[in-house]
Amino acid sequence: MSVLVDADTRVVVQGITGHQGTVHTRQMKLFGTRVVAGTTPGKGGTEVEGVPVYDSVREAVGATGANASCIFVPAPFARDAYLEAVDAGIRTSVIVTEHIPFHDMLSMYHYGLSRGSRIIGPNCPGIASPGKAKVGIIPNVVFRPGRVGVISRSGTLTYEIVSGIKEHGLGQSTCVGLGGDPVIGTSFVDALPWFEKDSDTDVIVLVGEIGGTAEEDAAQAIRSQVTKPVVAYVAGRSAPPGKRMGHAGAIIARGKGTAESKVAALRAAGATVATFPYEIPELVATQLKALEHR
Amino acid sequence: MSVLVDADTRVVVQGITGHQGTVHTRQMKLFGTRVVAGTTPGKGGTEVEGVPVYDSVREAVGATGANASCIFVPAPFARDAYLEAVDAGIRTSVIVTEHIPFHDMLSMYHYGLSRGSRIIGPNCPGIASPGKAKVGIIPNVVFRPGRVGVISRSGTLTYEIVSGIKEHGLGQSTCVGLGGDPVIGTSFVDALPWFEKDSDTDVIVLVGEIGGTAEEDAAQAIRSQVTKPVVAYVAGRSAPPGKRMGHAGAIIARGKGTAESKVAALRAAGATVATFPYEIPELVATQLKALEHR
Amino acid sequence: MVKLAEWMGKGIFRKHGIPTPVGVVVRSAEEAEAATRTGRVPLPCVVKAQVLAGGRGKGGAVQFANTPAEAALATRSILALEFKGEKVREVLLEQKVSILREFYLSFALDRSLRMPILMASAQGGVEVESVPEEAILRIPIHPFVGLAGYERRQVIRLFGLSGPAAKSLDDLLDRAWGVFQSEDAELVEINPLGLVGSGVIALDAKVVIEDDAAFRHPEYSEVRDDRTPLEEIAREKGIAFVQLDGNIGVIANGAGLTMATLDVLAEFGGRPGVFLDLGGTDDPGKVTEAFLLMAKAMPRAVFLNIFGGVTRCDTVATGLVEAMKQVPASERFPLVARIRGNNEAEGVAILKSAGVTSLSDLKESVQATVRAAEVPVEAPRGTVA
Amino acid sequence: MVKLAEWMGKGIFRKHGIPTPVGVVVRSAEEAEAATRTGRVPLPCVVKAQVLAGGRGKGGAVQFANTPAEAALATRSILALEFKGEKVREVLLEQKVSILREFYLSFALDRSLRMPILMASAQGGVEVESVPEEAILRIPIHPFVGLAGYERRQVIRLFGLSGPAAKSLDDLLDRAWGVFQSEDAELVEINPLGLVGSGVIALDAKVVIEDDAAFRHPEYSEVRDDRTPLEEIAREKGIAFVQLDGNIGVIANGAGLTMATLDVLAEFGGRPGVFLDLGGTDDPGKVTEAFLLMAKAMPRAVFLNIFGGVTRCDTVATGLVEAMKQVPASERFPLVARIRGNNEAEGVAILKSAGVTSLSDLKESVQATVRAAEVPVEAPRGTVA
Repeated sequence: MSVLVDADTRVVVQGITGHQGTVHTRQMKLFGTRVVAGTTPGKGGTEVEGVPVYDSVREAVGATGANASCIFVPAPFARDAYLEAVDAGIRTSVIVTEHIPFHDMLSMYHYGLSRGSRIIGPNCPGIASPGKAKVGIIPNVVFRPGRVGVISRSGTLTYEIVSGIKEHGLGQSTCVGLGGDPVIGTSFVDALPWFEKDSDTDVIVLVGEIGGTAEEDAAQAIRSQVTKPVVAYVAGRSAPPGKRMGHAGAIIARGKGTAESKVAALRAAGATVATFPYEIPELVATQLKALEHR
Repeated sequence: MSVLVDADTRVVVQGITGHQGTVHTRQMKLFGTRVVAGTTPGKGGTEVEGVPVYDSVREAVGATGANASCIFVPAPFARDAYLEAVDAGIRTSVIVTEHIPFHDMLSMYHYGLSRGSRIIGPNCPGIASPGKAKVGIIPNVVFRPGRVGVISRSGTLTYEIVSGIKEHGLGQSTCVGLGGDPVIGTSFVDALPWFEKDSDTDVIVLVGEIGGTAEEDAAQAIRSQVTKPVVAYVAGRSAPPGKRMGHAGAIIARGKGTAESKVAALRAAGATVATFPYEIPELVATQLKALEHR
Repeated sequence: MVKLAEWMGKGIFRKHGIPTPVGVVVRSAEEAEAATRTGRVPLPCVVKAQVLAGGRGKGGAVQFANTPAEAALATRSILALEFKGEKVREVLLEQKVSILREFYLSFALDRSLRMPILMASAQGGVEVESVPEEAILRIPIHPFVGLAGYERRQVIRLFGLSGPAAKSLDDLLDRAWGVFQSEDAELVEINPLGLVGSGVIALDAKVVIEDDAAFRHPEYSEVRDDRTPLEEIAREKGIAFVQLDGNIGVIANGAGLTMATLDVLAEFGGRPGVFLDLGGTDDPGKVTEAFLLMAKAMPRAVFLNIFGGVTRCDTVATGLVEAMKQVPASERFPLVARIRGNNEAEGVAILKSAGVTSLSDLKESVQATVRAAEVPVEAPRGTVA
Repeated sequence: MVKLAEWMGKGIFRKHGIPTPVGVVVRSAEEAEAATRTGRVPLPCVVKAQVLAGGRGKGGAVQFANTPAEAALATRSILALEFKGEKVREVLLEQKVSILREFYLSFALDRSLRMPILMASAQGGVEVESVPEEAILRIPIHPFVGLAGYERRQVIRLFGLSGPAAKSLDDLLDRAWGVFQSEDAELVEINPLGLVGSGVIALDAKVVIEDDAAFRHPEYSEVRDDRTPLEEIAREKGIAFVQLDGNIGVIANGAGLTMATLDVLAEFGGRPGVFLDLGGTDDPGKVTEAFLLMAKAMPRAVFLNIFGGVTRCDTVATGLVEAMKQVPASERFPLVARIRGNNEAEGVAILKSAGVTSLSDLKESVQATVRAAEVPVEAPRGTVA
């Protein structure tokens, strides 16, 4: 098994004819993902990277049985694209698009929730299970099949860390990038139980950052629902209060969202917290070794 | 077992200090219902018919463990009352109030749906299981425990029919009045499977009326999901098109909603359809006898 | 149902930014002449009776005018019409626009789905009932997220529009959905929606506001509807009262029971003339008012069929006895009564003391009523006064 | 974050029907004199600096005036202030109102619940952070049904209001929720909310519009924010750029990687001065612009840390080489580079041809950067120009 995506995942790329849509369709296919369809209104009947393009998600689902979508459409139209996916029966949507207003995300999230559909993102690198499928934009080169699950609020920092795991001779079960926006469809709290249940995952790496209370909430979840070892890292220890550090959600506001608070909560919940990102692979290896000797 | 309510149902009456609220609290208690609380903002701390009154549903639920509500508040405030019930964890609400705008009902219905809460009504007589509990306003005198389930869009016509069943020496398992508004929380399609599953029900009586396609939808459900015998009646055969016959939903509009169409659909689905309401008890008795000889 | 006249519907459309032809509503030929002469309505223009019934095109209720004199003439002739039983009181003058194509659009309620539904057809300008089902696009709209862009694109595709016309339709759809929601409408219909140059425009407007939401829309409280005068009075008193073609009145409590009673009457050869649902009440005064209203409808016989629930039998009996004193001799009618349920004994006793016997069998009661209506010479037992 | 000044926030409040004191914004003592003399602002009045930072009461940024002359004087003194590093450019004159009680109200986002949240406290006029948690009422608001009446009653009860004051608060809560939604706000704060006579009134207004929703609100495009001039230029170019207290600049791609790089720098004794996140780009021109911007911030050393994903290594290298040609001599800085990931080989080769060596170890790279910042005499290997 794996988390959320597997070899049976059939992906429709929403906004496939745009530059990003096309580039990443190619990369997803190279990864081995079954990209079965793309959509762009008015471009139905064409092809991109050998993938048939439809005018609507409903047509794409009808013709190809797509069950997951990867959304690249511009921010002002992202809400609409997701509603279309939900109404067409798509159960998992990775939203790569950045700068979606959070008021839009609120209605997207709650609509999806009421209809049994799940968002990863927005403004996220997506999800990948090496050897099975990738939905999103994480570079293919960083992966190698293995038993480390990675959950991260970051993009490139995740690549750095996942790549480090590979270079250390280890590999990943599933890696999911949640995105750094204030409102995200899938949080640590949502994702941790998936990895806890996943028989392919032995150790969980959690990459957080300043802003909000997602890591504090994650610490609660680790305490109550996770038995597997967790290695964590929190970016932004040197960030000053009141400044948005690149991500819309990465801000220490009114004393909330500091790295200290997050690190303390994670430590108290039993996670091993790395000071430097490059320490993570070694910490993971130690945990794996400890599991072997159990 | 019974449908939706039973001896463990704990009722909070929303709007208990109003005239209807008070009268029917007394009647529900006389029926044997566990009316554990009432609410009226600003009247917390008082008592009505021996039932403690709270300012809010949350307080009432906290203090008494109420799990169902009966709503008597005026139409302009009914939406708010229902949202309060849902947010306080109430899972079943009988809304007696009439004249609730259907736009309000749309948001009430879908909010309830997304939160796992069920509305009976609005503008309905409610639900009762003789010997167990009654939530609503159906006169106590018409009931007698038995094995006939009744689902109706009507109020007094239901009383007439349920009373007829009793006078014929039979009794009811559960009787539910759905209300005659254009948007109702529970339709025939929702309720039929409950009665199909209910081990206390042998025969189902379905009382419909003109307007909409609820009976045609019910016929579909009977065909695919109901094995128990159904005796049906449809009011409004003599009603002309374009006139609202008392109920906001009872109107033949644009050729849709005629009694003929409903009767034909129900007959085609295998239901026995009565021409006169007073024929129903005898038709039910015949069905019960047939079951005995099976 | 608050059915708004075309000109009022178009006023709402304009308020919400939906394009409509330039137009003015008038109530006399003189006003029509002035409106066209001064250019408030550019010529040539369309002259349309403001009635609620459909099919105006075929009944002479829509005419054309090229000059102020023609506009006056057309207005005069239309104001003289009685269209499908409705007196024409207002006429809408509108600039004639050059229409490339006509479409159909409406927003209504899908009761089964519990969602608003958008219906669209590329065949506009005809009654939607005459359009084949497969030519109608139906899009349910989830109330929590509204009409989505991808749904609007489906309509644009159906109509085969692109470029500025597509953009214009996209915008209009969004605004018409806004009308449906914010005006608490039960119907917003644009038929025909016209393609004019590179944009779409509402050539007709049918807006029906939901009665139950009237408390949020005091601006429509003065709207004349297609109720009879007695129905109007009943509405003000909160009594459900519907006039039908026959001569027998039924007073019952609850819409279902009232309908069922009428059905049984019809089945036994009676002709239902008045549907009067007392609803739930514990005020004998309201019952009295209901009887006085029934008397005004001049029924040949009345059947009172009560099952006491919220409305108790004694309340009804008390109200009836009071009505018996107040009904003028010229409006008296034979009455058959059947009252059962809560406080049945008290009610029956009150009726008895006033000389009215309550029957218990529905079939017998109905048969007695039908006979009473057929034999108007002398009132049978159980007669009002 | 588009943080609106008090007077703009109050303008929005008035548009939505939320009561505020009578007031006028002025930019000179003369305007202040005229506004009070003509009665546009009734006397006595409050004179308030329009700055974004809080705590104005203690810093002389809020004064009172009983005459036009006093209003002019107060305005002049406030305009001369620099409040918490921010030059005062505008002053709000407002009629002084007689306040019976002060409350706290705000609408913000609860990220964990993914719902807006209403916070209320009966202790207003102080920083909400100083109010004990248990004295703050928090009500999550489901976006599909909005702020319900029963939720508004909870606030009314907390504040202990009844009668017309309760009604006034009920109405204000509904309208403030409307502001939060329709203006795409991330914060709507009224602190204090004043009880004045038998109604409530917004005595201050803090409205922050979400950046990402700016495309829906062109009306705020001119709003000055508390960004530095360089941050403002970066924002226009779509580059995430934050000025910090130190002297080392970091250019990376991705917020997390940029933050992590700064953290490592700080851990090894460096002082982060600029956070520059290239984001996802495949335009070398944007990379060049980012470097030119970085040069303007005059860092003592810059560390370029790229993990090529959407942003490919060769794109960054090409943009950097172009920047090396354009940076003026006076703005040159020592550079340490580390580029990995997509098209790593190509990127490394391009850098090499321009005389820049890409290091691979993060720790070593950081240590090299810190050393470069400490030794500004001669630029080390891997220097821009």
